[in-house]
Amino acid sequence: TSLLGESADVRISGGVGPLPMVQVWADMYEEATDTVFDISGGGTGVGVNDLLNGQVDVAMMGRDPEEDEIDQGLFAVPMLIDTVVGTVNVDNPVLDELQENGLSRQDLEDIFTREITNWGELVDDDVDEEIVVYGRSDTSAAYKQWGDFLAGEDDYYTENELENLADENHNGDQAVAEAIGRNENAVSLNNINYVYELESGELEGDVRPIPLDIDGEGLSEEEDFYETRDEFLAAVEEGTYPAPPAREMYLASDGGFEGDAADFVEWVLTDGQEHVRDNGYVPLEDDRLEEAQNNLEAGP
Amino acid sequence: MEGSTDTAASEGRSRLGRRLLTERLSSYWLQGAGYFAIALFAFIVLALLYQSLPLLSEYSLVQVLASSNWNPAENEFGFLPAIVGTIYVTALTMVMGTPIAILAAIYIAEYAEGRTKTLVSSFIDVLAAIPSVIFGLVALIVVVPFVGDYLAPALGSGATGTGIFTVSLVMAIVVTPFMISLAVESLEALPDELRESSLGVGATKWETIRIVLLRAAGPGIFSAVLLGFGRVFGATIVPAMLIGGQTQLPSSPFSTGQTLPTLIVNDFGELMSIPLTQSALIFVGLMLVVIVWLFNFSAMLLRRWLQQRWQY
Amino acid sequence: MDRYAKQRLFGLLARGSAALVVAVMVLVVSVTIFRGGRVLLTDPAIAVTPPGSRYMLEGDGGFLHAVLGSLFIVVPATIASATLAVSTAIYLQSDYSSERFSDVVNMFLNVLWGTPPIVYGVFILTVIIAVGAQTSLFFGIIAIGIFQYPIMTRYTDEALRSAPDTVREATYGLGGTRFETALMTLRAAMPGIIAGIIMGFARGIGDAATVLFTAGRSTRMPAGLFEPSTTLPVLIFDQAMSFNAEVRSHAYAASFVLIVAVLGLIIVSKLLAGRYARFAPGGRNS
Amino acid sequence: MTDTALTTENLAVTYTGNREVEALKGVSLEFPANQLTAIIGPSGCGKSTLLKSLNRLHEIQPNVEITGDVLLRDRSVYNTDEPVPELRKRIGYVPQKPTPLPLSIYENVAYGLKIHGRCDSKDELDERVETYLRKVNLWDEVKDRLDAPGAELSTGQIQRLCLARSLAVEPEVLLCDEVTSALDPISAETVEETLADLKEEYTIIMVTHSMDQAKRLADEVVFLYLGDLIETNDTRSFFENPQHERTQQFVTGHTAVEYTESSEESGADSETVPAER
Amino acid sequence: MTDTALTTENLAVTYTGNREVEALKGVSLEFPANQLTAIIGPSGCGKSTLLKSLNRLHEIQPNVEITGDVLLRDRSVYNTDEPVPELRKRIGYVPQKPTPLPLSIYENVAYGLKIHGRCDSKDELDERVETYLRKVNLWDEVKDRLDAPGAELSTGQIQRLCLARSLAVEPEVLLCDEVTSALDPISAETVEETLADLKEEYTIIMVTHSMDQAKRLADEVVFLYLGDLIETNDTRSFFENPQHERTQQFVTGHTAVEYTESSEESGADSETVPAER
Ligand SMILES: Nc1ncnc2c1ncn2[C@@H]1O[C@H](COP(=O)(O)OP(=O)(O)OP(=O)(O)O)[C@@H](O)[C@H]1O
Ligand SMILES: Nc1ncnc2c1ncn2[C@@H]1O[C@H](COP(=O)(O)OP(=O)(O)OP(=O)(O)O)[C@@H](O)[C@H]1O
Ligand SMILES: [Mg+2]
Ligand SMILES: [Mg+2]
Repeated sequence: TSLLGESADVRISGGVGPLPMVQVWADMYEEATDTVFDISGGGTGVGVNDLLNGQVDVAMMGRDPEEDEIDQGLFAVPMLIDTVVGTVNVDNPVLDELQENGLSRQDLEDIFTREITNWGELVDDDVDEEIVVYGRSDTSAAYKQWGDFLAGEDDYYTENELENLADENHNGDQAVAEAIGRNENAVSLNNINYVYELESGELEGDVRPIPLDIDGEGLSEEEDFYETRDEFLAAVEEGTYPAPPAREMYLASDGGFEGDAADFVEWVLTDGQEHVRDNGYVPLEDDRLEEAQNNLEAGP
Repeated sequence: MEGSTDTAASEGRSRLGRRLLTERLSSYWLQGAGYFAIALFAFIVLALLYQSLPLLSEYSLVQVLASSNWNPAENEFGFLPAIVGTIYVTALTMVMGTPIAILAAIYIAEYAEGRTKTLVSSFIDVLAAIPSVIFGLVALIVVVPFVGDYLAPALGSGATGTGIFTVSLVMAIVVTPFMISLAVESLEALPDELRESSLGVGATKWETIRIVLLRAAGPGIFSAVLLGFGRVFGATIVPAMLIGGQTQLPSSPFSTGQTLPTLIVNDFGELMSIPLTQSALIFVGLMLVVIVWLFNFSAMLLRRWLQQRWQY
Repeated sequence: MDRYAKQRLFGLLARGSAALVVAVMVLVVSVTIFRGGRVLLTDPAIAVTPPGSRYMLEGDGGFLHAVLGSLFIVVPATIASATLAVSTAIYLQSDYSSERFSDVVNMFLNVLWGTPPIVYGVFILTVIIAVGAQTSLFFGIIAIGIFQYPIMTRYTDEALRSAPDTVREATYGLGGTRFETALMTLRAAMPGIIAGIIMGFARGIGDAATVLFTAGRSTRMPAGLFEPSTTLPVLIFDQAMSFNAEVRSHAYAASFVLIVAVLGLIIVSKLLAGRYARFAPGGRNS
Repeated sequence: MTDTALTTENLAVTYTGNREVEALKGVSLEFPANQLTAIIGPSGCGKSTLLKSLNRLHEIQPNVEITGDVLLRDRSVYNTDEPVPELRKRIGYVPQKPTPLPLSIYENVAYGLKIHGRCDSKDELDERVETYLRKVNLWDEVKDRLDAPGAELSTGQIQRLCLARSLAVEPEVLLCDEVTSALDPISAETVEETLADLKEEYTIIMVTHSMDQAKRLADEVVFLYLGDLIETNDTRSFFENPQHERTQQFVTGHTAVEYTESSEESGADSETVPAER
Repeated sequence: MTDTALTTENLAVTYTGNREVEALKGVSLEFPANQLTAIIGPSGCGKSTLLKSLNRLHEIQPNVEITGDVLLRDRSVYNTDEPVPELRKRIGYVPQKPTPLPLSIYENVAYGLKIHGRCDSKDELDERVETYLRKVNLWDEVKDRLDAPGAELSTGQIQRLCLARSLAVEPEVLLCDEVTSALDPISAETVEETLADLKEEYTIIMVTHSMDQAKRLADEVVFLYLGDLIETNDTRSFFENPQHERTQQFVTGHTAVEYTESSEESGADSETVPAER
């Protein structure tokens, strides 16, 4: 049943976050194996819904599966890591300081919860500029992860709490990036594709990452990997950059992958991982990858 | 000879039979089509109502309408922020758009002549036909920076440019051409005697327009404004692109926010697989239909009343 | 302020408002044409190239899928919806139904006309969920069709009402059946009907809210009636938010295509209406 | 020659719209075959109503009630199984306002033929169209542009086109409602000539407001007044020796003022006003 | 009594729309003060155009060109610094179709007073409204419903309301364009009576198509034909002894047929037709 092409062997739908990467994978796989794909976006919810209705074989998920969904038979394996980093304007009054010393999780928590409201308070400098905090709007998985990260271990801020605290919230990464790009005193969070130039992997736009001072003792050599995307991605992959704010994205099935879909997912978790980094995402860490492969094998 | 007329007659009869059959069949089809509008409306309302039941059985209507806490992941469904946002956007848009639309309509109907008139009205027709997503796109590079870099700072706000005010400004641009062409129509339908009567007792052109023509065309202009109102109220794409999508009670005209339609756009795709959220968002659709319906109904009554009052 | 100063002031305001509206229109169209035209001129192929595998990431390939998606959705939707709309409008005329019935139906049509497009999208989505189907070209057609239906019905109804009654009388007088008479009235009202249908077409091809959740937001070529697809407005909506300037530029190129299509439709409508107007009773003498 | 084509039996028509109007109050009449009968009377007296009720055309309006009957060659027009379209084919109607169908000139004439399936081949159709266009003296004027829209003809030509269109389905009776009133004097004359030719072959029933026209064309005259039949007679007796006072008033009044009426109708075209005097 | 209120000097008006129409071809006239002058002539001869050009009302239409001049008491209406509304206050106009403004009965009359700031207090306004409604014989009919929309009155009442509205601003000259032609005979008579009363105080210039009306009401008659002034004279001489052949034709033609014209206009209201005979 097809108007223009062959009918699909594997049908995928879901979130627009992971869509670009899955698209690339599918094309590669299609070339190698003649498996025909059919992919559409629309949102993670749409994908899961299609999946549970038996309309697609695989759902792409930009967020963790919800209880409700797992109860309905959803079985998800992680496929890659999407990375979020704190961002400021390129002309931020204390950018040099930030790049020198980074900010600790506590600093960021204080900023996003409005304990600290002036850039001058953060650094020993006579800067007197109010900090403007931009948040993301609802249903943003990245924002949720960010909340988990800010609160420290075993605790979290909900998106609502963060939204309430922010000066403004924006719908989507691009909107946030543009807002940051227009305000020297703004701080927010972005997916790294909105920070580094996709082609060159350099910092070229108006947005700069905030280096994360993990040990709270200033930015050590090891912690200073924000110059280029490749460096950064490597750090995420090694786990030097913590998760959260990095987070996993999933491929999901209704009660276990089957047939061509199973083969494809298996390929994603093996050979497919090698192509992740070229496209601005982070491959799964080795042990997490192994766990995922085992999970896939074992099924739900 | 006799035989040939016979066959001709019987052929004529069978042809007539065919025509009458066509007549009967077509009338069934047309009748079906005639009832389709009612059936469609009923079906839409029932389908939306049915799908809203899960939410309505969990929460009371007052609870969801009066709560400002929107957090689907935690099963908190407060529509108040989106409702307030919708009202905010609609009111601001109408405040900005209506006077301009009416004035421009007055220009076209009462001032412009000849080529200028043709030119301006065809410009406005074109403007009315441009898809709203294009307005959203152009606004992203024109209006957002303008509001964020000039207007908001000038008014002492630190807004970035996306938000309720920007949406209202763009929606005003989207709806004015509709309002204009309808208002022009009703102004032009007025008999010249009205103008002559008023001018003939020494009224100025403006007095004639304000006191006589605007009243006489009042019901028509009122409909035009209502139509614009309806379009702003249900506008989806422009707000989705420009409003910022934050489900909080807006604190100022420049702050980001959410309208009922953008709530659907922003949350449906991500969360529709969670049953209660799905129901909540479909309920938003139901609310939109019901409001439009109430609105149309009261508008009809009001219009009748105006027509009574301002007949000529 | 004396009366004459007021009159001058309001004259100026009226002129100013009209000038403002025209200026805005020139701005919008020229930004679209300039930005979109520039993109299309440097790489005209993107309008006729299928999207590559890295389309979402870096605009690899083009947006032929959205162009085709728009055509495959809006053309059938317009045809189906116009058929239904014209039939409804015929039924609402006095030959077929009482004044009361047509008043009632018109009231429902008004409500449908005012219903926000996103509601049609949600409605069709509930249908999709209920029947356990996937978003697809087919449901996009249904959603757009429903969206166009009240628009086209209202225009057709008005056109039929303003067709001269004498055409009816003449056709009946020749022994025409009710249906044959209705067809003749339809021809007499053709310019208005065409304007209405093209209006519906233009609204349909420009609308994103109805198809956002019904057609699928696919990033590939449309593969079949029950496969996901996308349309130009949805593409613009999606691409406008991309991090990649290259991808964002496609949104402008797509807008250019869309605006040219809509302007084209308006011109076609004027031409067609003119053609039929020659046949309308009193064509030359009116 | 004196057999009866159409008979009305106590025909009464009431419009039951907003306010009730008794347009015809029981009219019994006989229309002789192959003659031209003119119906005259002041405005609103029920002329058009009578004419339309003869082939049930009034039924296309809502809120009309009718009692009595009409007989076409002894068969009832109202109590019959015959489908109404078939009936109207036999009793044709030409409306007051010259109205081309939204078709080409050719198709206008061919329309009735086509719906009634009168012609099997294109050639036959062509031939018939020519025949009827000739019959109304229009052929020479339009033969080079048969594909042009009917609406592009002049009003007088359109009225003749309407006649041709009605004749083409070969009705037994032709009803004409003030067919010349919308025409300028010259066109009106041409149409009158056409009607004069046609009355040899057809039974024609014509409403007119012009006494002169009735005198010139009609064999019989029917005078209606406020829904009542006042008088009917052959034309000569009717005008020379009217039986009723009302008839006399009406007839003398109208013949005297004929020219002003047409001047009012042709509107701004004022040159004709005193010229005829 | 014989001083001149309004003078036209070689007044010519051309409509330059799609096709060029010379509606007035250079008309020089004097309208005596405190008299009623009737303008007559066939349809399209330029009566309305002349009337409107007297207070520049034609200017609300696009594509009109005017040459010559109009003098109001020796001051030019066209070459003046006076704003046009002030001028129109002095030369009032009542349109042909009875047109209430979309206001209440009271406000219709008060409209002119208000915009010209004639009245300082509500009481004064009330008083004036009453005065003018009495002047047109409407007061008794409407005094209990002054707040009702003007449009709720009958056509004849509306026409008198329009007169009152124009009179309220106290014009020196009143232009009336066929003010009775849209009225039924009884209303027309009432309005005529009103005009007859008013001509004592005002200079009235009235277009009419009824010779009888002109005879009854006018002091002077002006006859236009195709944009040219044919003849002007006092009423008695004009009708009894027309100087031009055209005038004679027109006058005799029209007086004879007066009743049919009104029957045409009142449409279905046919009872009046032969009754007058
Ligand atoms: N559809 C209708 N509804 C109500 N009343 C009607 C309708 N048609 C005609 N009438 C009334 O019926 C009466 C007769 O009308 P009819 O049209 O037959 O008159 P007529 O003699 O043809 O007049 P005319 O010479 O003006 O054409 C009139 O009083 C008219 O107002
Ligand atoms: N706005 C206009 N544009 C073009 N021509 C016009 C316009 N108004 C009037 N005319 C033409 O000017 C001529 C005079 O018109 P006017 O209305 O003055 O005649 P009238 O004597 O008042 O006729 P009636 O008795 O029918 O009212 C007519 O030929 C008319 O067609
Ligand atoms: Mg009639
Ligand atoms: Mg006039």
